[in-house]
Amino acid sequence: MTATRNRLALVLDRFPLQRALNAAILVVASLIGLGSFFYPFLLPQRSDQFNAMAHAQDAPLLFVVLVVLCLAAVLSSLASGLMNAKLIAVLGILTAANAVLRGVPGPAGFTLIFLLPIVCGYAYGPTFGFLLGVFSLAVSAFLGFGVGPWLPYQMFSAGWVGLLSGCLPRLKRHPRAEAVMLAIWGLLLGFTFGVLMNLWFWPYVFSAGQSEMYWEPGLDLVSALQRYGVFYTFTSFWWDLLRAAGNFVLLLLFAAPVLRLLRRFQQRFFFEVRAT
Amino acid sequence: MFHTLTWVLWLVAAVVPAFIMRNPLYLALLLGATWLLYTTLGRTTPMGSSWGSFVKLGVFLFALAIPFNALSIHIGQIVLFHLPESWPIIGGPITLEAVIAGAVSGLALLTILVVFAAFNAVVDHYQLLRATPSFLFQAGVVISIAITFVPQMVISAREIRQAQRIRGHRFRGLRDLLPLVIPLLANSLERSIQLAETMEARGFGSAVSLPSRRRALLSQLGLLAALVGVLVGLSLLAFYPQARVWAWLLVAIGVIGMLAFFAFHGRQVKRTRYRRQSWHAPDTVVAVASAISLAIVIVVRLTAPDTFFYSPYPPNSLLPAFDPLVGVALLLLVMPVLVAPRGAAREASNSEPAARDMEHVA
Amino acid sequence: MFTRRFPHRRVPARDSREVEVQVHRIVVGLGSLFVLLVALSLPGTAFVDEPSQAGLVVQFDDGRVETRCVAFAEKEITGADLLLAYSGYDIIVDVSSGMGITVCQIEAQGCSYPAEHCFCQCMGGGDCAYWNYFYREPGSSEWTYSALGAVLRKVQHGSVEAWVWGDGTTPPAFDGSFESICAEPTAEPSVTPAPPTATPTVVLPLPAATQPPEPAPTSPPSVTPVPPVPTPTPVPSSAGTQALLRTWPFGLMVLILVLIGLWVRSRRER
Amino acid sequence: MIRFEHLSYRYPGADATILQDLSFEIAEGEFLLVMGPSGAGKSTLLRCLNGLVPHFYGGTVSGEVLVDGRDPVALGPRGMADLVGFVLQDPEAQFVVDRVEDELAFALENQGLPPILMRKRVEEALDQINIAHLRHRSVSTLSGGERQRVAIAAVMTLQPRVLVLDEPTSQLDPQAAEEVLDTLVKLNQDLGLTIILSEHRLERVVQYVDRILYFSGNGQRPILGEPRQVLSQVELTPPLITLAKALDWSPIPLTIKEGRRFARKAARHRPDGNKAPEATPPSQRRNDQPPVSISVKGLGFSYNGHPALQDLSLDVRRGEFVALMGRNGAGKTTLLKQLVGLLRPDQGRVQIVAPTSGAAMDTRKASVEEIIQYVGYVPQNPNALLFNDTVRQELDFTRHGHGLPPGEYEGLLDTLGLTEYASHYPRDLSVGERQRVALASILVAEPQVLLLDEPTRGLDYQQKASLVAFLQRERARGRTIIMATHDVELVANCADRVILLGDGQVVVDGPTRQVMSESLVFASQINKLFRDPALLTVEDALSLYATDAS
Repeated sequence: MTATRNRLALVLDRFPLQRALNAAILVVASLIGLGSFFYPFLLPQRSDQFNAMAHAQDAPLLFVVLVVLCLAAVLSSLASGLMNAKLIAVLGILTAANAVLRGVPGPAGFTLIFLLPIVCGYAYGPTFGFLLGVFSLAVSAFLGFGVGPWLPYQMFSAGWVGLLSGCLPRLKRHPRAEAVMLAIWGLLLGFTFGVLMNLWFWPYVFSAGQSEMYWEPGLDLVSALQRYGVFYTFTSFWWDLLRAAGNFVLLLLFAAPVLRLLRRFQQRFFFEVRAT
Repeated sequence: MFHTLTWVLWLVAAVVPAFIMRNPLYLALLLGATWLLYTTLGRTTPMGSSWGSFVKLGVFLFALAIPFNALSIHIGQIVLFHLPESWPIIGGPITLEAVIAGAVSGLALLTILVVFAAFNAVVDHYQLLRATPSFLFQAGVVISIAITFVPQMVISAREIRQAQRIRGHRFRGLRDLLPLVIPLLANSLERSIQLAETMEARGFGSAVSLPSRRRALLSQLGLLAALVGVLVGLSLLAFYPQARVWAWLLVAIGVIGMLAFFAFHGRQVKRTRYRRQSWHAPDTVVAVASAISLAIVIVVRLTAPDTFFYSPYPPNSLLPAFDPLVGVALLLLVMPVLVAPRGAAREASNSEPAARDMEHVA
Repeated sequence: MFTRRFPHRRVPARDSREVEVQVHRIVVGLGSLFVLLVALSLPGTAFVDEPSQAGLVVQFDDGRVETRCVAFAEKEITGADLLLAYSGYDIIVDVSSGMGITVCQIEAQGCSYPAEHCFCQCMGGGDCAYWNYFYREPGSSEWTYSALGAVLRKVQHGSVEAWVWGDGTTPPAFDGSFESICAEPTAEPSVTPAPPTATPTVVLPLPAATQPPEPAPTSPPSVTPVPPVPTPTPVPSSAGTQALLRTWPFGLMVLILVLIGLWVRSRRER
Repeated sequence: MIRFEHLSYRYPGADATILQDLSFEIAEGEFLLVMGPSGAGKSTLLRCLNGLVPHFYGGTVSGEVLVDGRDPVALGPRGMADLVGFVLQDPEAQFVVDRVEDELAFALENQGLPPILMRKRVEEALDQINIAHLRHRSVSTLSGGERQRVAIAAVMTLQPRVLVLDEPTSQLDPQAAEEVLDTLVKLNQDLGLTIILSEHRLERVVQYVDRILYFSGNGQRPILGEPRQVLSQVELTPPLITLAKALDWSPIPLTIKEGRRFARKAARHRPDGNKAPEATPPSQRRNDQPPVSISVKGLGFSYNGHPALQDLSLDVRRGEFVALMGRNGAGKTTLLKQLVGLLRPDQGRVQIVAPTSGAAMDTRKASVEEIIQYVGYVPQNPNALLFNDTVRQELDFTRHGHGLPPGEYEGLLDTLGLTEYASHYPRDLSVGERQRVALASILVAEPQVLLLDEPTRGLDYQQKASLVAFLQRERARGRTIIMATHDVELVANCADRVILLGDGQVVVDGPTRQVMSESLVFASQINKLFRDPALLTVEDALSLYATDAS
């Protein structure tokens, strides 16, 4: 019997080279996805396309298509490593738990939806975090929250939440510092998520016109950002503030115990077989 | 009622115009058709419940768009009233054109949401899940597991809450969520080990004949190349507009490459489907109708898109243009209503365990 | 707000692109297969051997009418390109409307956007004057008021474009033909003595629905001929009655929807 | 069919081998029962049969297993899937798809079988297990027994020749367990399927099995042999066997029917001087009745429209040990939740009498926090309680919840045999230990009344015995105990009053001996054996029939 080492977060890939490839795929796809998020700022702007309006109207569709493709690409490339029943089971069940947590109404309407992707991403690694984030939203869409045009965007950004959390520095030694770090991280992500998620419908809320709060084809990035800033503060800043604060408090309180739990089980999933 | 594929086709045919049109007349038609679809087929299905929330959101955004637009856009000739110029952003003449423009873009958003809401209401999500393309089947399994476990977890969450209560646990602050969350997670993780065992024991994964290392790597490289192609193409567009054609070409090649990879990856999975949904004549009718509708919309978009756009601001007329051909295309989307067998909606309703159980959660 | 000044130059197609490169430094568009089709389907990039030509007529406030014969390399370009990239006029446009471009100023005439509003003379109240866009299909001798704007108009060899400073009611006071403008292949500006400004032949009573509060009618004469095929173009509001008539199919289709709805209901009750 | 050759196995990180040099064979079509205290290595052995050990758990293997000539250690679970079907303990953790029919097809889909064949296989499985009526149900709506049968069907679709089940009934109530075991017997007898089963409740299976493999744990080598010979060497056995051994009846009777013969013989010449124990327990005998501690009057309650309790009245006096019995859905758990105020009456009232002041507290008005000052409730599933990092912290949490300062728990932990686990992570403990931790974390608040819901679920004889001992001690201390259970022997051993619930109403309410001897279903083995109200437990019988009774 050959000696195999098996760790939850790493079972995704059979060869280091393939792991590198998967990572590369994930990164490139994420870049495209990010670009798609920012389409309002990135509209074609050339003399032979002065009818930017037409493209402005195609853009949302085109980018939804693009995002869906990228998601599929990432998932299927990771899937080649997803053959491990343990990983699938843990993913599936944690996803379910996340969906339930989303249903659990915390005080002041905090949702726990980000707790798991962040902490699991941190404990079990970026890829796991990414998948958990992606699947969590897919599942809650299947279970009554509904499939909406924003779904691919939500899935991607929730995936990034887990992904980035996996890239945080490991502070196993100092649990308290760990908790604080994750809490601040949650705060930041709370806002980032809001900013990203508002982008997709920004171009709809305002029609073409000389709005101070609206993107315009051919607007240079800086002023576009300024306008988006205005729009964002007007629309969802306060909501996101609440959510971010919620993340902060939750992680501050829960990060440590949940991490302890996850690491306990990580040991159970870790094994080695020795030839005899 | 209808085959999942049929519904997906319908969705595409309905979403494309909803996305690319800003002409209130078209949007109104699309909205009408979709609403009709929902009221006749979607109302009694378990997921019909999500319709409400979608529409609410849509109406909210619709209502949001009008004042924002009216207050911040001051061009047009039909002035309703003036706000003092000194006020930032909103100061200036408030024009009818601006109000209309706001309403139209709000309408566009509302339409998109309603289309999706109708889709959610009529499609059988369970079947939708079972129809995962085979190159994504592992993802499908993960989601299916999650959906299978959610109801049990809801129950055990309730158990946990009671168990803690009789230990004197009370809700004073967020911290008191801990005794509820941790056992839930711990139970989940314990179960996941057992589940993994059963899956292994039932030969999960023997379906995928893992390709030789070389082929695996090659296919991965191919995918990476395709993605890079798209990325480069797009950045070309961004920073080097002259190469437009080449850029688009790159994007196209990239996309095709991805699709090819999906196909290849799908072929690795030797996995059969137990229950194929049956495809009836009405399915064909609806599918064809949707295809035609989509084709018309795309062709018109490519050849004479003028009527897709609308702006009330001078020098344009307030009255939108209307192309009967496009109108017909949109009307075709009512087809499901016409050919659906009677009482179809009722059939659909007893076919979604996951969704039904989820209603306890919310 | 973002404006673009086009320097006074007589430029063949290729050089004008350089101008764009520096002008459009901003990050730009993504897209997908779908738009690729759009892009390729636009023959805008198919180069042909002998350059196409189009006539350009500009009528200023004082009634002065300038004509230029503009040569361009592509088989077909947008009216906007013709004016901005090839005409050689010094122009201020406002692209911020999201409706493609709005021409604010040609040479000295108009509003010096962004210093003042692009519709500075059309801000509700008082007379309304802005740069109106008319065109003539090749061979045709009738002016069409383009409500769609220059960005959606495709200019081919032999068509004549006109920009008129006014309230949209007056067609350009120029009834020469394309040949008369482009007699000699080189594109030399030829200024004709200003004739008295033409007055609208017919002015219809405006439909109440779109009656602007201002005295100034915002519409061209009803002599506007048939719109370009295959889709009807929206026409200025004074012709609202015809426009309404032209959208009767919409009413019909709404009716159809309603009927279907009733039929379904009756079927369910049965 | 199955051959073990010098198989040894050690878990990763463990210092001792859990399987030590096993060598034996199992014939085709055999029905083998694997028994022994939990943690002795039963499940490990079973997992060797399809390669889950070592492929899933790692560790070190030496020696060889061959199943029908195949080597699980080499092939791994996937390679064995079509030969060995494997069913687990927890009926809730075995499903991948939400619909029964698709769940059955899942394994086949993964094997890539053609749809036509799949259809056939699924139909066959549905009939073999006869769950065809469940085919369109969602697994989340199934009962525990149905789930286990679906799980069995789901592996049967692969048409394995060996079926391995790891305590499939330990989470089920008797009726459900009965269903599952009957299914297995049928499979074994009709299809000649080789079945290897680990199970606590010997009294139910022992008559069907061909051989028994006994793991005593603690390093001794397991005993394999005919049921009778194995049982004669095993100390923890069902009452019938225990009695038989005590009165050295041979051959050891495996069923009541067989036992009756000996019983009659024993009854004929029973040693004189032996007296049967009084038919009424001491508490009833005293004429000064202790004060009522819980009184229920005309209690009615319904879960969204479905009546669970109807016009139910009963009084429980201080120091009584009451057993609530009755089939599933009879309202046992609902009643317990009513008593602790988790549910509130729709009609009627529940009163808890404070032992000190004697003031009656009505659950409709009192808050849960007030009620739990006097009443402690141990739910069925200990996992619902445990979330702290150490046992000690669990106890602290309860004290804190009651507004008490963290105290010293040595006494409590000692009586529950948890002393050495005080600082362990509760979820690393065995089922029985978890059960006891849950018990401790309720008792630590010193409730006057203790409510237990199915306390013996998943426990083996050893753990049961220690639980019984503990409960009797608590009762002796004058604690009132109300226990909902299916476990007849447990009731026979410690309860002095049985309340039989049926359809949300009290069917029978009386002293244990009386109720048991009058009922056929809820009677202990010994009682069935002698049909004598005086005899419920082995002790009773011995006191009467033991030749050297003194």
